[in-house]
Amino acid sequence: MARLTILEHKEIARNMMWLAFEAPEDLIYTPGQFLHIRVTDGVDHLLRRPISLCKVLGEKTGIGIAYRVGGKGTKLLQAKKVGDVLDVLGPLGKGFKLHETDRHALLIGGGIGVPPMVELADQLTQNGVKVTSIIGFQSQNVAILVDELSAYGEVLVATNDGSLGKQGFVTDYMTDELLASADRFYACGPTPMLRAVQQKMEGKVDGYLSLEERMGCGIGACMACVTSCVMADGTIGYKKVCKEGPVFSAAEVVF
Amino acid sequence: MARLTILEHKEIARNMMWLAFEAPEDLIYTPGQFLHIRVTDGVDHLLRRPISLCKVLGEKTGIGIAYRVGGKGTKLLQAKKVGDVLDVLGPLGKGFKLHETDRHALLIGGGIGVPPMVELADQLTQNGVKVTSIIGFQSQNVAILVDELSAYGEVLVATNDGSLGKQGFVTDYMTDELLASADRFYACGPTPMLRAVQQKMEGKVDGYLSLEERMGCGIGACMACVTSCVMADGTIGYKKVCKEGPVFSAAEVVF
Amino acid sequence: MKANVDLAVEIGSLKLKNPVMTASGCFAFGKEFADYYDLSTLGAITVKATTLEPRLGNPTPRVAETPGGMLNAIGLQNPGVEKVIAEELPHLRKYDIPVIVNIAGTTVEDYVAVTERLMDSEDVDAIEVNISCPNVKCGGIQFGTDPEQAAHVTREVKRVSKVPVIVKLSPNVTDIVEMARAVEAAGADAISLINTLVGMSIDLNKKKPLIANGVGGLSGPAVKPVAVRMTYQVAQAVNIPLIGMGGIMTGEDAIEFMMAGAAAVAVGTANFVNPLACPEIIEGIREFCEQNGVERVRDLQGAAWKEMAR
Amino acid sequence: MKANVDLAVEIGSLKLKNPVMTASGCFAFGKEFADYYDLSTLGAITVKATTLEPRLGNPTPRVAETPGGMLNAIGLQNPGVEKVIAEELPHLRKYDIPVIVNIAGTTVEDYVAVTERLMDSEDVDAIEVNISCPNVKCGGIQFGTDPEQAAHVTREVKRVSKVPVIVKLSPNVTDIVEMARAVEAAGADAISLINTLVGMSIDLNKKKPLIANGVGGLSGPAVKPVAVRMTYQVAQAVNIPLIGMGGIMTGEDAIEFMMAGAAAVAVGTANFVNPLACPEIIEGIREFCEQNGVERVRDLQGAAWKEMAR
Ligand SMILES: Cc1cc2nc3c(=O)[nH]c(=O)nc-3n(C[C@H](O)[C@H](O)[C@H](O)COP(=O)(O)OP(=O)(O)OC[C@H]3O[C@@H](n4cnc5c(N)ncnc54)[C@H](O)[C@@H]3O)c2cc1C
Ligand SMILES: Cc1cc2nc3c(=O)[nH]c(=O)nc-3n(C[C@H](O)[C@H](O)[C@H](O)COP(=O)(O)OP(=O)(O)OC[C@H]3O[C@@H](n4cnc5c(N)ncnc54)[C@H](O)[C@@H]3O)c2cc1C
Ligand SMILES: Cc1cc2nc3c(=O)[nH]c(=O)nc-3n(C[C@H](O)[C@H](O)[C@H](O)COP(=O)(O)O)c2cc1C
Ligand SMILES: Cc1cc2nc3c(=O)[nH]c(=O)nc-3n(C[C@H](O)[C@H](O)[C@H](O)COP(=O)(O)O)c2cc1C
Ligand code: FES
Ligand code: FES
Repeated sequence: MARLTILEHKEIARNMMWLAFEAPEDLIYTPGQFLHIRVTDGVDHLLRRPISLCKVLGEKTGIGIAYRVGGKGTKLLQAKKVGDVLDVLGPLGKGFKLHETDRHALLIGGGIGVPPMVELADQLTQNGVKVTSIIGFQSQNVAILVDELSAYGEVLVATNDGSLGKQGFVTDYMTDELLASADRFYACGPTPMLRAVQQKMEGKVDGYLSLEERMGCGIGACMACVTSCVMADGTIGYKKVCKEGPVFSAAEVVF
Repeated sequence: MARLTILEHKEIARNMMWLAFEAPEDLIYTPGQFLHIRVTDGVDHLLRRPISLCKVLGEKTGIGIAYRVGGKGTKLLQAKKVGDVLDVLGPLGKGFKLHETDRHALLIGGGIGVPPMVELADQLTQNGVKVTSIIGFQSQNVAILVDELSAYGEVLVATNDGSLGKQGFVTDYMTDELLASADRFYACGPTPMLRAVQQKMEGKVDGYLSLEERMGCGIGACMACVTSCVMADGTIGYKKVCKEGPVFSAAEVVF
Repeated sequence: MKANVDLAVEIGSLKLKNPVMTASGCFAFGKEFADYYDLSTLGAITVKATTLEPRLGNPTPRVAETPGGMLNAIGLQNPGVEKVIAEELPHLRKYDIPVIVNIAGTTVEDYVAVTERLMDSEDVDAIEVNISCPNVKCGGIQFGTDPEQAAHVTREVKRVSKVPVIVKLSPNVTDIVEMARAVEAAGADAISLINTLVGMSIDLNKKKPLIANGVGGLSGPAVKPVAVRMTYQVAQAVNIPLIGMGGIMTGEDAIEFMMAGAAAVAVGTANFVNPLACPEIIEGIREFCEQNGVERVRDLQGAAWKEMAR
Repeated sequence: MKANVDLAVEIGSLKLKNPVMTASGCFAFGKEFADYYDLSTLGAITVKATTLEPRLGNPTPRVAETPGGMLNAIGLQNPGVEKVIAEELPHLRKYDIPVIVNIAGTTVEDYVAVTERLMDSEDVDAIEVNISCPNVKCGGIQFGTDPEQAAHVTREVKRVSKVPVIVKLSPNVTDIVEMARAVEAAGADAISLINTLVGMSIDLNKKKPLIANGVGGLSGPAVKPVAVRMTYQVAQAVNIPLIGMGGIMTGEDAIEFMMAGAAAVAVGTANFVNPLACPEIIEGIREFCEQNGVERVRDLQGAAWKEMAR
């Protein structure tokens, strides 16, 4: 837990904000982990908000996140100014696993599932893995981080209304050819998208899904955030998204 | 109700703040009235805080208040910065009555009862009334507004520990001679002080007491803030400090 | 655009132009708020609890702030039913809204006597029976926690009332549905819920309760989840309309109660925070309906359990 | 300076080095918090409710935020008593603090069986009987609202337990004092109060309850006045020690419960907001005592009603 000063805060698309704050000391992290952020010091909004780490800045001097302003808490967050201090827990959870021998990875993001792909793309390319990003949005006016991802490799964009990139869904890009070229996929986005990706990839490409669930504590203590998984013994049980996730291997997730 | 920008905010003694904010449009007021101030937009501190109008600034362009930082709400208020916006109701209540034919008035203030005396002194002196202020504090380090009141007439200071002015209570200054010279007194401060003043003045000088009570609404609707008074028919009943006060004629208040 | 949303609701025979009424004890007799807006804007007005004889109420402090809420122990201070009829109600006639008079008492006879006296007034459109004053020293609490006593007082008031009788329930019970069923069976025309939860705050410096009375009634946003839950449960168990309340600060809060099953809502504590709370909540309801394509706000009634049942 | 304040308290035969324990279900089995601080700092640790068989719990969403509080309906997810004994409790032995195991069940036999099983473990210093799970679908609620049933389950658990038995009461009752007296008479060594208030939040977009289970348990600062009031009432009515809880976020909140009559306090929701909540609350208690010249924190117990009685 740390109180960290806001360095940058700006709108990057309709109701989508980019926020950078100083990193906690000795930042240790993996892409796909999340920050658990208090939106007020008062008690009217008690629960922290989980937001994915999007990009580590400089020599681990800052952390950037991208978030959608939707409910009451993110509205309060939006009102914070540069110089204000954020109460942040984390990075928390289990991030994406990087595989040394991979040569080509597909990064699949939908809406507010796109942010974690940026730091992931950075680390993968540093490891010599070629990345192709396939990202989807409702519409052009809420599209985010397209340029950022382009710095790491090809970016294929789908929008529901066709206002940017192809009209349709991210899965529309997943041709057999593309899948055959890929060693791994990493996906984060709304549940219907993740389910479709899981199906499409099954038996073809191994990969990871990053899940979303409402959280209490964010550290594994309250059992709020469970999701159905295939357990080690083959039975179906609950795993905690905050502690055992948010990233799960695609094969273990039961939708 | 208005949202008013803070113009000035500074510490003027230990845990005592001066705060000036823009005046609402068409400010109508009498000294002794109070402002009812929200300390946060959230719900964790629902009730407004009543703070006396201390001084109207410029051509009714601003309002100055002086307050003690004690509990949770005033701590939040203290954290507000110049440029922030305050949610203010008022001025509310019945202020001090000015009498045209008076020539000499005693203004008696104790601790956070001193602030309303400043605007009162200003208006009285403008009306040609000579004012003598008798003000008391715990100690020098919490003494406020001494210089401000000195601009209008003599100021007699008492402190409990003798660190400023006379050691003792405001009533120690109230010699028969002084009382004989006065047409009116106006008092605001802690209940023990007001009770002592009421006794001292009885049968000698007419005057007004400004009372404090915990408030709900501040506008007369909740019945939270009642105080015992002699009613018009001679019986003892409750009057509302927020609406029928905070200023009462000394003769009607029953402690 | 605005004219398109139909905000009208009905509580039995009472017709309200919108679902927002004032909660008893949080609006006095309306005069103070008339300085801030035209009371005709309201759906209805419920005035402060009235007793047979004048009551002085409790010593001060009578209110305290709590996280997300407040405690009060006013103790039913009121000038008595005679003065209420003579001095407080007539001015409300000039507004084009139903006037609901909240009544309290120590015995069933008290309730009946106040009701009888109110029947002589032209200015009373409904009676709200407060059987739920949480202040332990005032009468009424036993009626609020025992279904038989609640039914008894309801039946008796109903017997002498010529106007609709609304019974206001206490949340401080094990089984709110049982209480609601009892007053429905006894003839109540509608139910208000909730009154305040019994609470306490302690002054750490003085080492004693902050409120002179010791305990007080908790209201405000803090209690909203309890109030919504009770509304949801009771709405499915009875056939008379509900007036939901407890922590409503915004139009969305009001919608939440309607989805839980309330026909109308009442706003209490919010009036203290913001004298314009009621008109702003009405506007908020209208906006919600506009943005969500709701043509008649009454269609939202019970949406939450209707949806769950699917 | 610090060494001067004596923070030790006793709950019957349990000796606590300070009055702060963890509230069941808000601290899992401690492991997660051991990453943040040394658990030996605590007065005691109460672990998550344990049932005879493993339980999966409720579907998600299981939590929702409310003004000044939160709702939860976890549904008693736990690995069952066997695994708790084998895998969860042993690691707690290394901390120098009492371990209290919260138990739940659907029938009295369940409670007895879990207790019997726990008696085989060396790692259990006390049993906390959760008769107050507000989740309607889990068992236990009937025990929490009927004094006779509460007494029955207390007596049966007491019969087989070799360690102190603490009974945790539900606030969702008309008369908390009656419940407390019943479990005291049945042999409870101490009482915990309060569990959560039954509440609901509605998702206005989905038009249905936000929590999958429908209702959930309300906790956090919002409920503090209700919890303090119940502590104040029960403390004067029984002779066994109380563990007060409900919305404690700071040392001052803890002091408030002690002045109301609690011998010790438990911290629940605050752990979610701030993993360091418990140690910070302990520090806050110490500071309060230092600033107010309190030499033994246990001297504050019941100060609020002792003061009122003068
Ligand atoms: C691991 C993880 C990573 C996430 N990363 C991002 C990100 O990078 N960018 C981004 O914009 N969003 C992200 N989200 C979603 C984000 O947490 C929610 O949009 C946000 O909490 C909503 O808060 P609010 O104040 O707007 O809504 P409110 O309705 O005020 O929230 C009330 C409560 O519900 C919870 N909640 C509401 N919606 C969601 C949701 N969709 N998922 C989980 N909890 C929710 C809140 O956390 C809070 O506890 C992530 C969620 C998870 C679980
Ligand atoms: C008419 C009037 C004029 C006042 N003028 C001034 C002034 O000019 N300067 C100044 O410093 N103080 C003034 N006060 C006192 C001031 O209102 C309280 O000190 C302040 O409300 C305390 O708030 P808090 O957030 O510090 O305390 P908290 O303990 O957080 O307050 C909790 C609640 O209790 C109420 N409360 C607490 N203490 C008091 C008190 N002593 N009197 C009334 N309500 C209280 C608060 O208003 C709030 O509703 C005045 C009070 C009244 C009634
Ligand atoms: C100061 C105050 C006085 C109240 N007086 C009454 C009353 O006289 N009669 C009554 O039935 N309810 C009374 N109530 C309860 C409210 O009408 C309402 O039921 C409760 O406050 C919950 O709504 P809220 O959270 O919007 O305030 C009072 C509440 C407050 C805060
Ligand atoms: C997520 C969550 C889970 C809980 N699980 C249990 C439980 O298993 N057994 C129990 O007796 N109480 C349980 N409780 C209730 C708490 O122990 C405590 O009584 C209540 O939350 C009030 O305290 P608080 O406001 O500090 O959280 C739970 C509370 C929460 C918030
Ligand atoms: S959020 Fe508490 S266990 Fe995951
Ligand atoms: S504060 Fe509400 S009547 Fe005075």
